[in-house]
Amino acid sequence: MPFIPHTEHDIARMLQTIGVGSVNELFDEIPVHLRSRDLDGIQPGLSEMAMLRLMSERAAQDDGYACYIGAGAYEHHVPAAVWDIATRGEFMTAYTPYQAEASQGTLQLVYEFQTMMCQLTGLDVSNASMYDGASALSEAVLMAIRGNRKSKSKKVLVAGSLHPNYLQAVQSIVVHQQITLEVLPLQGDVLDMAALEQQAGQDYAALVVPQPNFFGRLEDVHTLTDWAHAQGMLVIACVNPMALALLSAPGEWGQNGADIATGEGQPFGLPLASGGPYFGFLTCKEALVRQMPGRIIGRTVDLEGKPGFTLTLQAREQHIRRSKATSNICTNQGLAVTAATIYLSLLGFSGLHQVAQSSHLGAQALRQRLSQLEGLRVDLDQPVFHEFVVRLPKSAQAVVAAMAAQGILPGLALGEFLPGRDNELLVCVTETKTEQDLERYVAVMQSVLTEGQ
Amino acid sequence: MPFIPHTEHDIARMLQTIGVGSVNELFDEIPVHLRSRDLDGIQPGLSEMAMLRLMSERAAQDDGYACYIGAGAYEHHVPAAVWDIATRGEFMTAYTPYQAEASQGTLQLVYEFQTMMCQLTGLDVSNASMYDGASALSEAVLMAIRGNRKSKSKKVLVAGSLHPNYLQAVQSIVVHQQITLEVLPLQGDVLDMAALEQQAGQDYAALVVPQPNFFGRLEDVHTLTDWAHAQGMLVIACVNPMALALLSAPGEWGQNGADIATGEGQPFGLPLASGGPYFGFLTCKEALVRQMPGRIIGRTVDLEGKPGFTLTLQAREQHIRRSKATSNICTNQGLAVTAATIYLSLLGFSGLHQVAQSSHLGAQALRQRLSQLEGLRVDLDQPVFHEFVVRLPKSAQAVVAAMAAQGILPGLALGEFLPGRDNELLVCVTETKTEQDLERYVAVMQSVLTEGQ
Amino acid sequence: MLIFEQGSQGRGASAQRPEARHGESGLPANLLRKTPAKLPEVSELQVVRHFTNLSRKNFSIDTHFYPLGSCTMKYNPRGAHRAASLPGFLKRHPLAPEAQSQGFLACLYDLQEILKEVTGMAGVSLCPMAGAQGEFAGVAMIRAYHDARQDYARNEILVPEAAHGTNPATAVMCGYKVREIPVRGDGDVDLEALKLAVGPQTAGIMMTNPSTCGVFERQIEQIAKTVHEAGGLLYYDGANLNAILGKVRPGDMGFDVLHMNLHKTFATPHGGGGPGSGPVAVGPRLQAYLPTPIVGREERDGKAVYRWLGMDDLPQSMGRLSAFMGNAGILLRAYAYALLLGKEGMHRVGEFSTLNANYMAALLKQAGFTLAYPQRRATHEFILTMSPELKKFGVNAMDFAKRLLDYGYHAPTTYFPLLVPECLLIEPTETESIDELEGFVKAMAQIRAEAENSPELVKGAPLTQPVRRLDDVRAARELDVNYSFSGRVAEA
Amino acid sequence: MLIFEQGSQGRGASAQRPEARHGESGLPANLLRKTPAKLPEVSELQVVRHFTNLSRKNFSIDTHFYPLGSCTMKYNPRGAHRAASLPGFLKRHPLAPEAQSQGFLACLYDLQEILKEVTGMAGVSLCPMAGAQGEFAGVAMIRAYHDARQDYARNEILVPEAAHGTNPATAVMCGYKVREIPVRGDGDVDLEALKLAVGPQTAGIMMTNPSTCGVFERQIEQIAKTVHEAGGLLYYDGANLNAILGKVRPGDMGFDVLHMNLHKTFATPHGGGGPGSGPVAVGPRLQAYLPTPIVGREERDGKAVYRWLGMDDLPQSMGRLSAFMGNAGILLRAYAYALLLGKEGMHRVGEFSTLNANYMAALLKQAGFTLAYPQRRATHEFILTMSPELKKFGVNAMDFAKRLLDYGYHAPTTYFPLLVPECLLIEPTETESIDELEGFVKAMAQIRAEAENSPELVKGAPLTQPVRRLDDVRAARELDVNYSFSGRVAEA
Ligand SMILES: Cc1ncc(COP(=O)(O)O)c(C=O)c1O
Ligand SMILES: Cc1ncc(COP(=O)(O)O)c(C=O)c1O
Repeated sequence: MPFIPHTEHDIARMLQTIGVGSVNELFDEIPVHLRSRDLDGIQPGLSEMAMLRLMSERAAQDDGYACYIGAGAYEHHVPAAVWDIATRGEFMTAYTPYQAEASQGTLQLVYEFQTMMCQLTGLDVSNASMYDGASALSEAVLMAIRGNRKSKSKKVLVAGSLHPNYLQAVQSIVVHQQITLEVLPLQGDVLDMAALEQQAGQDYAALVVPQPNFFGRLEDVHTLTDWAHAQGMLVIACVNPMALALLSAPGEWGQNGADIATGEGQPFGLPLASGGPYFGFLTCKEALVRQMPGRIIGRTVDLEGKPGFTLTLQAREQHIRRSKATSNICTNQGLAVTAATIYLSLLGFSGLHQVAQSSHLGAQALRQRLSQLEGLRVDLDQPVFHEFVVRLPKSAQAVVAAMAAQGILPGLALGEFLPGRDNELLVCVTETKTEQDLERYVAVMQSVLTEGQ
Repeated sequence: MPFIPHTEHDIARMLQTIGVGSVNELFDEIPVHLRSRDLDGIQPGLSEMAMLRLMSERAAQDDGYACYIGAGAYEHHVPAAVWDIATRGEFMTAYTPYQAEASQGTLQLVYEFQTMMCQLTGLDVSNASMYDGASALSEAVLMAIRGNRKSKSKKVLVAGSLHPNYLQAVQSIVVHQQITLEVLPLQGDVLDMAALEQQAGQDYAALVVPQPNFFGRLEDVHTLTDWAHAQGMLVIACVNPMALALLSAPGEWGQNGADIATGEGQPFGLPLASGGPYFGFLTCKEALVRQMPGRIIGRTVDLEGKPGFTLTLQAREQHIRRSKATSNICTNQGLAVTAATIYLSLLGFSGLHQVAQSSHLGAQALRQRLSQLEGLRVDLDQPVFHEFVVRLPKSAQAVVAAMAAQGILPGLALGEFLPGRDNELLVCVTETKTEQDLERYVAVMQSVLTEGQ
Repeated sequence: MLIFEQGSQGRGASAQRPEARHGESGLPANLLRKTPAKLPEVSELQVVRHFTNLSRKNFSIDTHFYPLGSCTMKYNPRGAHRAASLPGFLKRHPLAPEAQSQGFLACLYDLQEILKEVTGMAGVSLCPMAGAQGEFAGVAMIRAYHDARQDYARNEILVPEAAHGTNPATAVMCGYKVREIPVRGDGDVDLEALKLAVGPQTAGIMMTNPSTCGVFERQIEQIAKTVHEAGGLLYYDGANLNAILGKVRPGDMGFDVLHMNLHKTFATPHGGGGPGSGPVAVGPRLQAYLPTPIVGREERDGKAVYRWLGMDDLPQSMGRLSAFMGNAGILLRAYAYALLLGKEGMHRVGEFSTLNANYMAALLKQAGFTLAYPQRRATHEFILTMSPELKKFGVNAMDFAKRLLDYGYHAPTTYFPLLVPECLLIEPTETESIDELEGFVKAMAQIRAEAENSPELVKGAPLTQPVRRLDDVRAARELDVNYSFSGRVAEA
Repeated sequence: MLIFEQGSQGRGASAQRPEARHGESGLPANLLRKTPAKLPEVSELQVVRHFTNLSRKNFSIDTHFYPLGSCTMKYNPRGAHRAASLPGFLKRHPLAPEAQSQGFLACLYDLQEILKEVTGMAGVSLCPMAGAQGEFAGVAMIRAYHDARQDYARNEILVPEAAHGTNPATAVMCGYKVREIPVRGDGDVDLEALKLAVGPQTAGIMMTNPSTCGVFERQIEQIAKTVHEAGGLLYYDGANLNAILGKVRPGDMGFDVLHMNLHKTFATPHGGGGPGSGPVAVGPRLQAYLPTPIVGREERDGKAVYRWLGMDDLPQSMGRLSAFMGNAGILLRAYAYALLLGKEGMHRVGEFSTLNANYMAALLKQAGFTLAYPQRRATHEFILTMSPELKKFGVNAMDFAKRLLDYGYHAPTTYFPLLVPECLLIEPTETESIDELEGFVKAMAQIRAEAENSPELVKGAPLTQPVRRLDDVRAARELDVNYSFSGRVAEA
């Protein structure tokens, strides 16, 4: 019996102690007619060997591509030490640290994580993680609405340059609380400042600013922040944390800094892995701490005065406050945070800076070269972090398919997300791509484009 | 500086404390003209990312074959838990357990390992490992010569059915001590009993008996053991430990059992990995314990009477006895033993039995089917464990190359080891091969054979 | 010592720095970062040693018996972890084209089918990233259902008082009011109270069955009937599915929608807080509202082809819950686990988790402890109340919990559910052997003896952990949640 | 508790059992096993928990500063481990055809070239599986060399008295007599004694430089000249190569043959006892005798092709040392490490390991400890003699070693080399930071204070480990090396 240690002899002894004749008797409070028959839709069990064989075959089917897709999930090198340590049984198979004395490892680690995220975002308080970038942004919106003392509005302004999947997720998560998201129009893939001015004077709880935005482009975060603050809104920064090694920290935006920063933690040591587990991070100014959803770890002392770590401000959480909690979140993304904390410790700020810089320069180099291919259009004037849009002379989906046949996933076909942009490709370069890789990309792109002619 | 934590500031402080002006000054006892110039033959250092990229490309070059080669290294399923645990830092990055109190983990584990090997081989004492099967056999030979009180001979009889690489290794290792190996002739891939009788009455220290032998065939170990004992020889069993789940334990051989058992531990949880690290095991009767080379762990008590484990009988070892030691071995194969101990704990005897049985039946099935292919010759009458010889209508090397082109390494071309046997292939089947795998093997073999016609 | 206290300016794990790339930065000066973040400046060895040693301060399934009620801390098969860590899975981008994703999609499709089968439901979405998000998706679907019927008056979700905190919190996130239903002394819902509570305002009820009282709700059919007749729907909180896996299916009990905690029932590791995965399953009435994406299967040229179903395919969907596909890696682990168990293995989960709990309950009773529901069968978990011990020895449930740590056992869940005073909610799971169960009971009996003879010892526990009992009040009052770098030294 | 004491008859980790295969066994009854082996009968969780917990009883580099002299316990890069664990490497059969092995062979070839470069030698064989086997191969080559010249009178190997035990043990395994050469008070070999000792009977000398006294042998050139003129060859025991990597090459010092301990100098993990790897390198005179196999490289059609060189290519080879290719996986790790360090990194190993040792020596001297060779530079390691502490406080080197464990530091090597009384051989390695070095010195000073004020405390150490000091005499007298299954219970 896989994973069940009971021998015949054990079972007999246990039944006798309980005072029943069979295991089935233990279910006698369940109406008989409700009990399950065979689960015919399920195959017989496999040995670990057979299971791994099957899974290896499946995994191999999808393997072997050089990936230039970004769009919210980025291929960075993950140091070997990260997961060697994160998957130690003591980290991987522990529960939420409710018994603090038996969980000091996890608790101290999360305290260190919180500190790192505060440092990176330039804000005061971090929680222990949300599910992912999109759900974290949803919670940031809810938090801003609860926390904005200047506004009673349940409306939030969102830059139209936000990742479309994020917008969808926020929408589904906040809609039932009568919250409205107003999407701001774009001008050439960044926020249209003129359109923004038209919202002046209206009552919104917050403005959501992505940086870099979905198209890899940079928003004028300082102006936006100051504008929103002048209108009495809170500012929610939705950032790629890797970009923060180069770009202004949310706490540095404008005169007073963004109020809340959030985003997807995946670039910090988490494999692409089909979208998860990743983690959403969430930091804010001290004034908003009681609106924070999720767990927060605090440092305190034990009864001998020795420092130690524990869950704190639990009166915000569902297990204490139930229907009055700041969120329903319970399980978060602890192990992903463990990996990220190890990653950040290994890289340090200067390592992170080098990764971000190499990614940025790689993207610069590729878009430069692509701009020289006939028929491609790339906007070289506009600053990007490590991702950029290329306009192709034909359907991006077709180009993706043709390049995939040569082992390259050249980017995201934008038409799948944004109607009318069928010929556009969103391309990402990180430090994992060498000069030769970029040359090959250009060569394959060229061959694919000429092929069709 | 990879792996070196010194900052400029640290270095300055350290030099000052030491009282020198530069790091180079610390080398001033070395004659100047001896100091190295640049190491021009070595490339500049790589980042972990670049190194792993290079190594991945190299590894991928050799990947993707279904392997039917055995010949001393066997593909068995390695449970995921084995190396997840064995590679925990505390096991992997510890040294030899000289400080027993700080090494109880490794020490207890090896005590458990010793017990398991004694159980499997049916003998009294095990050491903590030798380098591999071949070097372990060499030490067994040396041990037998030292330990045989009835014989002063420095000659040892070796079955000609021993793995040819083992024979070579033993030869190079024992030759300098004026030891002679006499190789016994074969009759149809097993020991020629008649030829053996001709050695009767001569003075040999020991007889080496492989089981199964190099050809996968079974020797008549009981008769051989009794014969050798009658001649005053010690018996050294060189066994595949996986086969011991089915086959007579060395301690059960003949009237009194083999005196020493040795072999390659690789089948117990170690990947093929190009030949190592594996480990050689070595067990013997109690009477021979003081002749044992290498480390032995004993159970004892601490000063409060609590049980604990420690290196014992160290007076056999080089670090104590120096030129009078039983062997020069110091570092052994500890981590491989760690993996094997976890493997054996997971499998238990009945799991081991199932693995051995599945391998045996798989080999039976494949040789049965191959015997039906035209032009192939297989000796179905002779019992084998999980490996057998097939005689092809053409060069085995050519067949190997042709099948490799279709993703199958069909076995070992015997001609490379045994002159004159160019058309013979040594084929191994383990539990990792499914029915479909075997069908595919037969189909590809057939296509390769007909191709050439 | 914190990692921040170990660094030295300019130190770093330089093998982790990518090769330098040359070229001109295209970033405008005003958008550049002004002050570097103070991240650790340590060597690779320091990082490895620091976090390895931190890990050693944790209890975990891999090191300790961990009978934390409601959390199903069972063995997390290393094989499932290996499967999900195969390079082909780790390297796949979430937005990779479908043609390059057939292996991954096939796994997800198969998992959907398996989950339908074990729950007895008609449709599954794997998106929710934990139990609570599953609850959110489920209740949002209930809302979508009523809305689609223009039944806007339903503004209330019923929740038994024993419910987990996520239930009421979720209802509120979905815009509902929460009404609590009392639980009777025998652990079952007060059916009469429920009948009085339902009405045209009832959107639905959220229930856990077995409930968090560790008993099976015997009136489940009447409850379903009552709620359904009032026009409400039934939500099944699957946190306790382990108790009945393969024995009785939520769909057969009358539930309309549910979530599963794969990080409980399907043995995916809990990671010291997460990640989890909370797929939702629905009956036919709610199928149109499932969150997206879902994996669909088609036959093309006689071959199975898998593809994403998104908002175009499911226009009434309650929407998207994450940027991509939820906790994909956890789904792969759960799928691997399901493959390992297979059809026969599913039954055994319910059977042996129940056997273990009942055995422990029987032994503890024999040892003089007080079961909260002595007249009931235990399910996969059960409750002790330590009120007698508190009265007799002045030693409470938390003291027992802390002292258990000294004996090498993780504590059961304490003070949940709220309605049983001084409660310990104990869940051994099916993967623990009789020896561990007996060892735990022995420790409990010894602690009881200590409580009698030297209560201060127990009240001062733990004594053998990295820290003694921590000052939670100070933690909240003098909030220190972010290292200040002002030179103060912690000696953790 | 032993794993054998946790089982229950019939229990097992059944997910690890292969699918049943049907068919008829072809094994003759008389060759079948009669009694099953008593292996553990435990669940997968029990296995994982047992061995995880055992590991937690170890000190290791990943958890503790481990300045074990002569053992070079430096950081073992996880990246190198990852590289060697790539599926393509793990799955490759040792006898796979060369055409299907080019990736692996390329790595080995490159490693051979790197090792030649850092040692200054003409040829390398990667076969030996540890230092001691490297020594064996080396001395066997010396013998082959003399034999080939029919110089059969040479039957003696010289060994300085400070030598590691494997040196004399190896010489004997190669059929030589051993003659020890005294070492002077300043740690260098007694050159006059050496001159008297050499002669036509001298096959060679085995030396470690820096020696195990932690000093560089300054007369190495005279020694080489002396031995060479007598017709002997020089063997270099590379255990201490870390001290001089990139600074001075054994080949340039006049050595004819050497081994390296890759598990020391090239940072491959020591695994709690092994595996290691001990490649040998030789000057031109011994190249023909290198052990096989070796990897050769050819150009075919302008492309590099790698192939095994065996006995056919090297008919004078001293032979084969293992069934296959030695500890291949360790070689891959060492190669990965070499790639990470690169040319610049090699120099730094010698420099910073030497800097660390000299710094520690200086601090310990300041703290009042007695260096064995105070007038000498430390190399990558150095020796303290605790004779003054023994005289003053009655506390010996072993007591200090055991007490260090309580302070969270692994003990240095004790009582080796034998010629320094009460010695502690301390090797910090280059991968430890100044903080660890200072922490260790502080602990030593504190223990010294304890030795003065409460010597019994130190003599009774360790106090915080899983066991107190163990009874080694009993271990040897009442030999218990194999669990008896007779029902006795250990409570380890
Ligand atoms: C009964 C019950 N419901 C819901 C949940 C919430 O699940 P999750 O933590 O995965 O969000 C839990 C988990 O603790 C639970 O025990
Ligand atoms: C100086 C010296 N020589 C030789 C050896 C033997 O090396 P190995 O243990 O790898 O056989 C050692 C290892 O301890 C050593 O320190």
